[in-house]
Amino acid sequence: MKSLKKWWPTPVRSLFLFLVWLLLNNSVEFFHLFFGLVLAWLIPQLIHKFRLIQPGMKNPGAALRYGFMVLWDIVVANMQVVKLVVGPNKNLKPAFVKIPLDLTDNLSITILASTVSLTPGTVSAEVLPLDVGVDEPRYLLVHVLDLADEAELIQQVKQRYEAPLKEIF
Amino acid sequence: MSWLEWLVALLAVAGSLFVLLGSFALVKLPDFYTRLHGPTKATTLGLGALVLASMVYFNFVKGELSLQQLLIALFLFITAPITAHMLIKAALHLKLKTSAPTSGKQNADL
Amino acid sequence: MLDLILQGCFFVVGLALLMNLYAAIRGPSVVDRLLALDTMYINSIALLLLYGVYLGTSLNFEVALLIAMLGFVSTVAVCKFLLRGDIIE
Amino acid sequence: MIELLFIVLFPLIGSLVPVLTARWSRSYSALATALLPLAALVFVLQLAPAVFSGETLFYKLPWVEALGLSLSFRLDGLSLLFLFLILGIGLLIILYARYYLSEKDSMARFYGFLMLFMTAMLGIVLSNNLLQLWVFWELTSISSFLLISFWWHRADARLGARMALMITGFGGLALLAGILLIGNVLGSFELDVVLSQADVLQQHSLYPVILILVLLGAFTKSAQFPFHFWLPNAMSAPTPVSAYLHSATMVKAGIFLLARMYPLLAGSDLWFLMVTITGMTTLLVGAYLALFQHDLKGLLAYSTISHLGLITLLFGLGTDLAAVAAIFHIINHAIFKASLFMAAGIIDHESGSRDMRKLNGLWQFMPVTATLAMVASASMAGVPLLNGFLSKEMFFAETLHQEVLGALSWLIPVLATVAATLSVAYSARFIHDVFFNGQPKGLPRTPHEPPRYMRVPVEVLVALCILVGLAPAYIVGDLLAVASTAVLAGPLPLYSLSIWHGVNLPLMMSVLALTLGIVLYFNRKHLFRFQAELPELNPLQFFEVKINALLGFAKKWHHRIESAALQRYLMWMFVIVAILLIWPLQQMGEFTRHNAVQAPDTLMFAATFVAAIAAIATVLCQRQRLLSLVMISIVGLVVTLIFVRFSAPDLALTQLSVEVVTIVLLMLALFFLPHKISRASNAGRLIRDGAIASICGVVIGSLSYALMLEPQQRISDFFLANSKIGGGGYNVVNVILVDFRGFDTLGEITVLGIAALGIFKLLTRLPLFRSSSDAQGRQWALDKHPMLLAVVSQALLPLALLVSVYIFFRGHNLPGGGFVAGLVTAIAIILQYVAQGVDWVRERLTLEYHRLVAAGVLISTLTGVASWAFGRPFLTSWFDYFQLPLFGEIELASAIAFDLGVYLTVVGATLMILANLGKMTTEHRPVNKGQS
Amino acid sequence: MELLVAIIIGVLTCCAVFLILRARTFAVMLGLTMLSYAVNLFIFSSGGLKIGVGAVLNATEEYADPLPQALVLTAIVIGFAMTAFLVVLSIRARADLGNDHVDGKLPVAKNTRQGASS
Amino acid sequence: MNHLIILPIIWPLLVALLTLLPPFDRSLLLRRYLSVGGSVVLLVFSVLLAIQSTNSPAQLYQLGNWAAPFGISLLLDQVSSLMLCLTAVLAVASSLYASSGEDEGGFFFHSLLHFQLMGINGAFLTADLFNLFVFFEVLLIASYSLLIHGGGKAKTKAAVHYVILNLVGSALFLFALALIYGASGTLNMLDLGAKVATLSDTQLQLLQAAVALLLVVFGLKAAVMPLHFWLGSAYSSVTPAVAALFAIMTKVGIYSLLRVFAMVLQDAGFVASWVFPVLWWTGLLTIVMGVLGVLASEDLRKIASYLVVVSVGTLVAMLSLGTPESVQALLYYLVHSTLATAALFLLADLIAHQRGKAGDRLVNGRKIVQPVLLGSAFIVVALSIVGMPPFSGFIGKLLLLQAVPQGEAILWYWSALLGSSLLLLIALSRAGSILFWQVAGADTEARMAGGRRGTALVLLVLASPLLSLFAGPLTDWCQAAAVQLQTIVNISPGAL
Ligand code: NA
Ligand code: NA
Repeated sequence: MKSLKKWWPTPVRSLFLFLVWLLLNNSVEFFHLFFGLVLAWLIPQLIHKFRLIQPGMKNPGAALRYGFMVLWDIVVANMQVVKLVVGPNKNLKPAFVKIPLDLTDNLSITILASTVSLTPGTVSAEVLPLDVGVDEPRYLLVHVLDLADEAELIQQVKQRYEAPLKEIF
Repeated sequence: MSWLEWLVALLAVAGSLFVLLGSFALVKLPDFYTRLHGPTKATTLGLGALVLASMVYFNFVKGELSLQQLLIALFLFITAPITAHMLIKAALHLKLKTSAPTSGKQNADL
Repeated sequence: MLDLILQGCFFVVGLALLMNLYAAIRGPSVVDRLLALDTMYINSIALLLLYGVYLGTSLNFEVALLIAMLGFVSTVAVCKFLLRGDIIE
Repeated sequence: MIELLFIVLFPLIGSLVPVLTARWSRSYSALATALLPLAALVFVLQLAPAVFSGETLFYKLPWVEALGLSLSFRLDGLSLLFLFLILGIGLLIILYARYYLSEKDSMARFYGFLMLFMTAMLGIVLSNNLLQLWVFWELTSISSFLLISFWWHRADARLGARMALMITGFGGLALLAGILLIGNVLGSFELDVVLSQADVLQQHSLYPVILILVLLGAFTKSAQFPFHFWLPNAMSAPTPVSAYLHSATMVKAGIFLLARMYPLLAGSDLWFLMVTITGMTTLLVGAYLALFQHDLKGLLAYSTISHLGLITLLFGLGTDLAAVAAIFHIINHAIFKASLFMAAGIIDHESGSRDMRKLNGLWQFMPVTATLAMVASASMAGVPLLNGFLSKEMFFAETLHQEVLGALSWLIPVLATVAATLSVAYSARFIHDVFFNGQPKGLPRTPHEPPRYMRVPVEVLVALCILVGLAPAYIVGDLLAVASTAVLAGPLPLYSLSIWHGVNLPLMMSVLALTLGIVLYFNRKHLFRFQAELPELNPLQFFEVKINALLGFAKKWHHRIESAALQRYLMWMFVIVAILLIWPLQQMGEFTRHNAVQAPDTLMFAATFVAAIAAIATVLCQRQRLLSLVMISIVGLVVTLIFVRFSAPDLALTQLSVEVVTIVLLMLALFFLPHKISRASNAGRLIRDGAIASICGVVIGSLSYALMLEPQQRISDFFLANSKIGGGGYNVVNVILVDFRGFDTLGEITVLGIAALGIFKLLTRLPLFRSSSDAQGRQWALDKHPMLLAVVSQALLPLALLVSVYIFFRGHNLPGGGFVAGLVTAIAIILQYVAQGVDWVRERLTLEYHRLVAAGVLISTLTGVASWAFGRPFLTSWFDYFQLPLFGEIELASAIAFDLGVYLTVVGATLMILANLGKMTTEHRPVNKGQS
Repeated sequence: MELLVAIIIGVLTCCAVFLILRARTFAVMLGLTMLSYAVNLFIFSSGGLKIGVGAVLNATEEYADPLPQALVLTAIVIGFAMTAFLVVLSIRARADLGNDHVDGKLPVAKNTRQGASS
Repeated sequence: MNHLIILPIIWPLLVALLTLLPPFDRSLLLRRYLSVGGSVVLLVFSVLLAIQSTNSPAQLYQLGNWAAPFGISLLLDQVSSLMLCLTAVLAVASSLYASSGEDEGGFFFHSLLHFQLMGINGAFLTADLFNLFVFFEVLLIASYSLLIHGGGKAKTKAAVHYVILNLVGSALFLFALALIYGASGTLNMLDLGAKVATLSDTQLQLLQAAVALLLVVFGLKAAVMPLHFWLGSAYSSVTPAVAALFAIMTKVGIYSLLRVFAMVLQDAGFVASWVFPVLWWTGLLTIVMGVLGVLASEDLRKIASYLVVVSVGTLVAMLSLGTPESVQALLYYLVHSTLATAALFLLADLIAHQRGKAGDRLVNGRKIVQPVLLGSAFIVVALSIVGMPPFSGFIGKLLLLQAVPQGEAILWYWSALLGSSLLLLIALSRAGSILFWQVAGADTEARMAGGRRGTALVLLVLASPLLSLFAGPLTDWCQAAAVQLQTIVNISPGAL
């Protein structure tokens, strides 16, 4: 197990690359499978120095669930956006909202921020404070297109997205 | 036209309309921060629909294996939030004006 | 029929492109224009996808893929420029 | 007759002798120098009997046949005469100079140049080819320049030399034109061919032009009025030089040319008029001005001018006897003038001055030299029993036998007498003013006789003056006869070389001149006073002023035309393009419609509209730079889409990736450039530029339209047919790039590599100029590397690499290839730079980019070289299919190796450019905090 | 179609020439970049405009002229190298000469408030 | 298959690449050996090619083994081999001269030098118009980088102008190539030459538009009035070894004009009707501009730069006569003038270093330490350039003068040539007189031109008397080259 880790330090990433390679080639011929494996092994080796230290994925199943949920939310969110965009501007109640974060590692914060940006009327503007690794709690500053209730929004983000992310990583 | 083709057509039309919506938001909404929502969401979704349309068309209507489009979607879903993030960062840095009813400006230090 | 619908879609996306152009010209800020440009990149991808279906060829998907990748890089670079002046530091 | 060649060659080799013997004692060095010219003289003496017996000797060596230029020598009477003068006097000068030159002067340099000069003179007189004659002619100008400027630390020597060079150089060019025209008309430059065709030439419509050009050459060289002024200013040369150049050689080259061309050019009315009038004017002007010189050498210089005028005049008269007289005077003048110059040099050398106002009563100090000088100047004055008298007598006689000026012909003998009178007067001045006339005034040192051997040359020459004067027929009769035969190219006229012809008109003229001359000298005060009232004209100053005026003129116009304004140069360029293009376009008239025109559609309308608006917007906001960058990106995007639209995905890929890199680059540049600038151009210029730009746009647009409508008969069918079978790839565009036209691609990646190297060079030691805030004066944000961006970027890196591998391999058969793959890789790495910073990447990527570039190009090159091993031309491709278990059929192709080189080069070059630029800005970045 | 492409080429050329005639290096760079767009389209169009037919064998019935495409590719790369050099050169010029005027010195008088120090 | 033909391109490329790779990129000394040795080998190759091309028909080298006109062809004839030899001589002198310190003034000197050689040789050898463009770009980008070698404001300033003008030029070149391809359907020079007769009227008009653009492009490269403005500041600001190498750069433009108009399109009616007249008058005006520049120059390097312009005008006007005699004269004069101006650039540097602060400016300066060497070199070079015997210049000028056909042309050309000779004589004698003789200040220790510098100078200076001494065979050779150039097109590419 340990030697496998040594020779193949990033299995998830490799798997991901392997799949992408097959997607790119639209093919499951042996030739492409073989090359895909080689590349999936080689490329992470080549650039392993570029990797930021990140926590490994604890729960792949949760990750998958999270992905589909986000996709669904995107569709739903867009329906709302249609309404907001087509309707008169004066009905909009834009706002900047600070969402306190429990997440600490950069990867999960990034995923959370991305999710927030893709879903209902919110765009991640900033992760505050800027410096990584300080003790003070971090916030996600988001811009909301139409804010009904600030507390509810914060609650929704934390429950719907932050919680599963804590599960995953 | 087979029902698959109708599906393609439906996805294509929906996708196009979302794309249009995103651009429309760009033109219509009052300030930069609100405009940003259009392209980040509507356009991305529109593109997702078009990717589906394309995949349905090639894989089922034409019967060729074609999955590359997924990569396009993948890329977009990864990058669009970051683009939006960088844009809004820049806007905040430039202290772009918000429209009148925006609340919580103090949060953004505007 | 599908062709006709697709042509309609072209028209819609073309309209979106023109709106982007309008937004790019109107501004008022640089970031607004940059946003318009970025949207234009993404709309171009839409156009390419539609065009691929229309012609029944997948020759142009790589172009779309690259637009997705490279549009991102250039938009990010301009933002970085606005923030720091120096994009590589 | 190879001896003819030796006569020229020996002194040429001789020019090296003084350099090689520079370490010897001065006497030995001088002696060694004299040996080779002496040998040449021996050759001449050896050949002389044949010439005296009427033969003409030839020697020819081919040189440049294309020019009709050969080393072609001829020795006839005229050449012989000059050979004697050049070599004889030359040897005397070598002896004389040994004593004249001081310890400080470089003997090697002096003798070296002198020998060169002698070579040139010998070459002129021995030439049987007009071009060759010209070659040596110019050599005399050059070597005399070096001799005149021998004392280069003196401003007058430098300037005098340059003036002489300019005047004689001018004449040389005119002569060249004349000679070339002669060659054009007569079809040869060989003298023996040319000289016999006087009739042909003189009938030709170009004859007047030729005559004028040749005479310009002769007159400038022999210092004829109005080109005479260089000669007195060449007197700043050491005296041996003056003695040589201005008695027997340099100035005589002009006279020699007149004599040489006499059979070819003389005989026409134009010749009579031009040569006679020039000669007469020079004779008078020279004699008149000689009288007023206070400088001993100046007097001799003007006297030389005058005597050259006399000889010219004689040639102008055109009678056979006049020509004989001219040749006789050439001899006599050379002898007495050389001795006079040397005497003047002795006086200068021993007394320290040449100013006749200071030099008085030298008779007491140097009686021998004085005697010699007096005899020589008597000869110059034309006193009977001396050689000068004889030729002057002949001259007078000839002035009486001409009708050149028609009714005014009587003027010539009268003016000749006047000139002779002046000549007597200045000769008298030379004798009386220097050797008598009281005591010396303020000389630097007490004069005394020169060293024994310094006087020998003068003695020899003065002896000759007397001998010729007493027994002309015996001493020079034969020489004169053969020389005259050569000049006249026919039978000699009857003449007598006796010293007494009875009391006749010429004798009366001589007597009159002698008497009046003495009278004039003693009443010279009046004349001096008159002359003093005339405005002083210093030729040197005049020359300098004129040259400066010329330079000033050139500067003014040069700066007016070359304003160092790029905008103007570019404007010219575009205007020329427009002018040159409008013309063929206009000829085209209506565009012929061979090709089916495709109906435009909505998308294309939209694209046109977007591109046009974005392009115009780029122009309009070019002063808000970031905006214009955004606008031009839109243009780039539309262009990409157009490529897709018209079936060129490869182009779209490349265009797109290049554009991103360009934008990143421009943004890096923007950091250093002013972000916003004020309006710099006025309305007029904007309108003008707008007009030029519009015309260019219309012209190029129309051309492209015309081009698209042309029927296609292209070589492309070959590519389509051979791409798969010959190049092993389905993507024809890629196969063209890596195979059919792989050589272009090799060049292209080389360009990219060189650009990277050049950019690296540009960035070294860049004195940075940076702003700590943006255009609005806002401080930069503090967040250097936004966290979200950093995380996503590093996640994208493997993905991007995978995509580039994919694009690389599919290139041969589908759109893609090494170039795009390389750019994708590079951009992915650049993204790391943007997201994480230089230091972060540098820790993780320790590549020497220039090596990567070199390795890339090298791989591509070696792929090409490898085909030599198979006996095929460079870059011959190879591919084959292999059946492997499990894998199935696999294609291997040399094109892959080639494309790998392309890939590496692109990655290396792009990173070298961008990363170094980025690094540069980071290393020197000032601390942001604490700045106002 | 042909006319529209020709119009694009014409407009791009026109704008490019106008930009190239400006006094600042940045405008000239923009102009040259735009001129290279025009050039690329020009070369490309010299092969005739084909819709829906690539230069990939077996992918379509008919083929576009591949040679101009290959030429444009070479031209794009070379143009990129040249532009990159000019960009860095203009940075160098700004650093060495203190301004971004193409002649290395700002025209005297008139507007003294020019962006030498931005 | 004669692979020697491609070596003048590949060899410098390999040398340039090796200088960038270990161990050469670590050691300046090794780079110098490689660079100078590489140049000498290049000279050997070039001489071998010249010998090969003498008295034998022109040879084509088909890259990638694709037949003309589909693949790219290289064309070796006497003209191209002459140019190769000339370039190689300059390369030896330049690399040698630079090896005594100049190459330390910035990165990659030797690499760039050899890249430059590759570009120049490629331009001389290629028979494909687009490939010519590529090699133009290779030599240009290398020249940009060499231009800024050593740093300094003057170089930067000159480089901005030079680069921008040439970028516009490159764009025009591409327009022209597209027009040529669109009109004739080919890019191969020989093929184009053969096809001209078959073109329709419209195609001919398009070709003329291309030709008009090519005139501007080549004119810019050759520095023909009014496209010569870049030259003065560029050539006078570069380091000496680079300047010496640049002496060939304008000749690339001339060579291209020669190839396209005297060879490829010689039978096209429009060449005689308007191209040659345009070249004739601009050539003559270029002489005037160059002479004005020489007279207006205040330092020797500027003078040398404008001498280049003068020679360009002289050559371009001669080119427009289009006869074998004129091409013969042109070839000889081209070789002579290139070597002479290159020598003058090196000489100017040596003089400048020995005259203290005065440098090569025409003001009083310190006494020159090596008056014999530098003085003789100056005399030889100056006489050569003015066209006075006995050095190569006069042979060149005589050939030029004699090549002009009877008629009005004689009046103009002779006046221009002889007039310019006189004015150059005035300018150069003034310059020499000031530089060598107007001494002020104390003598000092100055940099001696020994070893490498001296050898490089002597190599170039000696060329002049040698060209003159062997003018007979050389002019015959040029004549054969001229005849060959003008008859190649009549031979179909397949027959070569
Ligand atoms: Na930086
Ligand atoms: Na006196």
